[in-house]
Amino acid sequence: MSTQLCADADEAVAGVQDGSTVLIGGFGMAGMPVALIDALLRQGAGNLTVVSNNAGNGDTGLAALLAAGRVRKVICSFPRQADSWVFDELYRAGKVELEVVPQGSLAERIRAAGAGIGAFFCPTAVGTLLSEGKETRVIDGRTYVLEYPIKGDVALISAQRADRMGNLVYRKTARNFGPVMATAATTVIAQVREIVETGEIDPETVVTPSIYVDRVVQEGDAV
Amino acid sequence: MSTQLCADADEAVAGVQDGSTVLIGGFGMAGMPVALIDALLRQGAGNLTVVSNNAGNGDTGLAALLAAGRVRKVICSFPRQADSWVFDELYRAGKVELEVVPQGSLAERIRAAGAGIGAFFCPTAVGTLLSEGKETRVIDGRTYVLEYPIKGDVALISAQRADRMGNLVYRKTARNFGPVMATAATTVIAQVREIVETGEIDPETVVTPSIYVDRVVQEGDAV
Amino acid sequence: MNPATRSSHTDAPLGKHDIAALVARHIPDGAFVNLGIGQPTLVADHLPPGSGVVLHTENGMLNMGPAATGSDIDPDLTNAGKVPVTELPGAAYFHHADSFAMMRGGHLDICVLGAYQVSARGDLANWHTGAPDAIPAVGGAMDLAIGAKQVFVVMTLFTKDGAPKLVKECGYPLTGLGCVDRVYTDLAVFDISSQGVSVTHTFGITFDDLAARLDMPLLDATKP
Amino acid sequence: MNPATRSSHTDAPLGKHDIAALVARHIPDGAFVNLGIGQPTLVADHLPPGSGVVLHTENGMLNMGPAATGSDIDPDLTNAGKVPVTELPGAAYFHHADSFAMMRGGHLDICVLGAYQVSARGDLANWHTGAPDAIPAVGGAMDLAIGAKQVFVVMTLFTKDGAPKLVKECGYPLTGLGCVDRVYTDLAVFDISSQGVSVTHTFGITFDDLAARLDMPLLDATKP
Repeated sequence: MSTQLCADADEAVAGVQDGSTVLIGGFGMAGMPVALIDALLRQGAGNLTVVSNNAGNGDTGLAALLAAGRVRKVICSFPRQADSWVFDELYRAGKVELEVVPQGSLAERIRAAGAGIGAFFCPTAVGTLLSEGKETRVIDGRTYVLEYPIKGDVALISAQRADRMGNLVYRKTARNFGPVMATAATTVIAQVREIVETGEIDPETVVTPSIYVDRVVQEGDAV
Repeated sequence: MSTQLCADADEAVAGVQDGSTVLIGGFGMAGMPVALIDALLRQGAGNLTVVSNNAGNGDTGLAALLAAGRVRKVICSFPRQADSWVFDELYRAGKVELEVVPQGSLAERIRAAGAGIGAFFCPTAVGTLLSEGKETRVIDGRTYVLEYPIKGDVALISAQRADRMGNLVYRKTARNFGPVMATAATTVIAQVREIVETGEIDPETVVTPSIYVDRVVQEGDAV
Repeated sequence: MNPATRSSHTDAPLGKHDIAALVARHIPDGAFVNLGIGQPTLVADHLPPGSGVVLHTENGMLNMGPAATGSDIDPDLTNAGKVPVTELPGAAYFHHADSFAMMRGGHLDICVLGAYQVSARGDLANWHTGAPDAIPAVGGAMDLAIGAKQVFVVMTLFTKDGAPKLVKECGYPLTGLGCVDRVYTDLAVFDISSQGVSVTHTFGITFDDLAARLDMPLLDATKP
Repeated sequence: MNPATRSSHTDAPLGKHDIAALVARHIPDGAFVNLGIGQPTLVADHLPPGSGVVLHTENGMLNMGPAATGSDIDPDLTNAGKVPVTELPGAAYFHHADSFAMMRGGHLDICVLGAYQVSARGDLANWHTGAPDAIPAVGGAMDLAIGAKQVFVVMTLFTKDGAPKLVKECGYPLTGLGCVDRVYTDLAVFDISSQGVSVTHTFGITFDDLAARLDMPLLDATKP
């Protein structure tokens, strides 16, 4: 259904339910939908499962959401960073669950959710702690681990530009998880630096077609 | 390794071995690498398995390859068309094998080969003739069929433009199977309408990065 | 669908353009829709301007426009039936794996397909006549059948020989299991759900006459 | 690698820049390469101009340029270590699923990684110290380990405490099984294949002294 253009980030994140699984784009700060995360903090939904590459940096954005006790579980590839003190403390205190997923398997599991794939045999993590308890199979002489889709109730992503229909283009490596997360959540919310008229984005260059995007909000130079 | 710019289509298809699996792009005539198929006919490789959406139209291109007896097996989604008389006759005479694959499963199986996925559970074709004998599994209440990758020895594709490094962009719905086939073959050969200097394609708009492309040949307005 | 639409009926069977027009009226504004090859294509001609309905073609495009004519014909721009088409503002192109991921992942609101047969459980048969000498060719039919949120079928209710095409069990090879939500025919419209088969519209036939000609229990939903 | 390169040795251990330079010399012209975070990044500084080596960064880019400085710093353009980088002509951007499909699908020629330990069978341990209070964080390490056609490891051969890091069996949690093809260290270079572990270069140590300090059979490939 048609993409909704929102007046501000608060309108964009309205209605997120307690207990939701929230996919959050970005790799470090590149592509991080900071304005939407801040709005989600104000919105108040709690008991969230957050799926993102990292587990928050510094004291803002995802780190602030964690600090406010809104996050029950984090699914990510790389929680521990120089500036991930908020997550580190909560994790050591047993106040947040953690599922570590190899970065490529994380991206592919999100893609699988968006692409209607029930599960897939993946060669990553075979023979490691991160495949313990998972089904394995030898196919054509190579061992694979069965991985399942990760689907979101909500995705918060950041893009460079939207047209009024909701087609998105990204900028440089800020693209990262945005396009796959946009395919894998019931409600996809994008903050963009610019909204242009429909027809102003070359159809050959659209990265996320409007079908995937539910709400768009312009948020200055948000990154 | 670096992409080779070829002087003509004959140079581009040199070395294709008897018994190869050849992925051929195109959907009908849009995106069909006609010059490369014609060159493959001259090149002479036989006993081929051809993977393509269709099984040839009229008397040229793939149909000519079939008529010359070079094709042992066709894997495709839609062999029967108004102008597929060459294939029809060979098939009815038992002179060519056929594996019919739903179009989306065909695309996803080719993608899986390119993406290092060992197999995937797909909801398409469950309970139909096309899943007979295939492993099924119920995941989260839905039934899926296990599908395996389709990998090529060679891919013949058509694109709009290459830079000298081998980055490719396509045009409109002629894009179709080209980008996935480019990921899934040992040797990827692209015919393009235009070759430009490296740096002249906007990095945001590259559809097939040069890493996937082994040989490029400019072939006029080949489609 | 509003109650007035649900209870509509006419005194005469619908022609294929009338069926297409009815389907078009039942597609919500702003829906993302795939129209199968053949009769379903006609639905596009009846979508009102400004409906915001976005057409998907599985060969890699969203916001497909009408068929191309004259100098607009571009061999690089066709629909799934390989007919030259046009592009509307806001269009997007993508490759085949992305296009079918979009479909398989349940992102299309509605897909409209033709059929040889539909069963009372919503099984669809539309790809193979089962004739022993037929060359099987499925294209995107199986992906479309299981991918869209709702699958609408358009077909005549009976074959030229008078055999019903809405049947207890499909005799033709199946395209998909339990995937059809609604069947639009010249004589009636049927909803298929876990409750069974409901007749929502009749055209030139009474519910009782319809029930007598079909070998399955029917629920009468023609009255508001 | 030509025989002269294979048999090279020096009278002193290599520093980390020397190791990086040696790895760079062993990367064929035109190769597609991913350099892991940390010490492997140094390899980029030693790739000769005109080598045509294309660097991949798993956060979605091919043909990455050197680190950005001053006004070239762009928060939208970083490498996998989140360091601002630049773009070279012929670059391409893609999303994370495409980037790791490229890696997992075996399209990268070489990946250079750091390591805590490598086993005689080529098992790699580089993501987790196994410390009970460590917060596990894998990033793209496991994908890189199993994805590239060849995996080169760069590390010191011994820990500060003198324990070998090339070992019979890894004690640290594994990143990947049997995935390492070559190990570049300050004291020697090792090839790992189904034939076993071969020493191809020594630096400031004799083959025999090396063999005495490592708990595994070693093949001497230092002589041409």
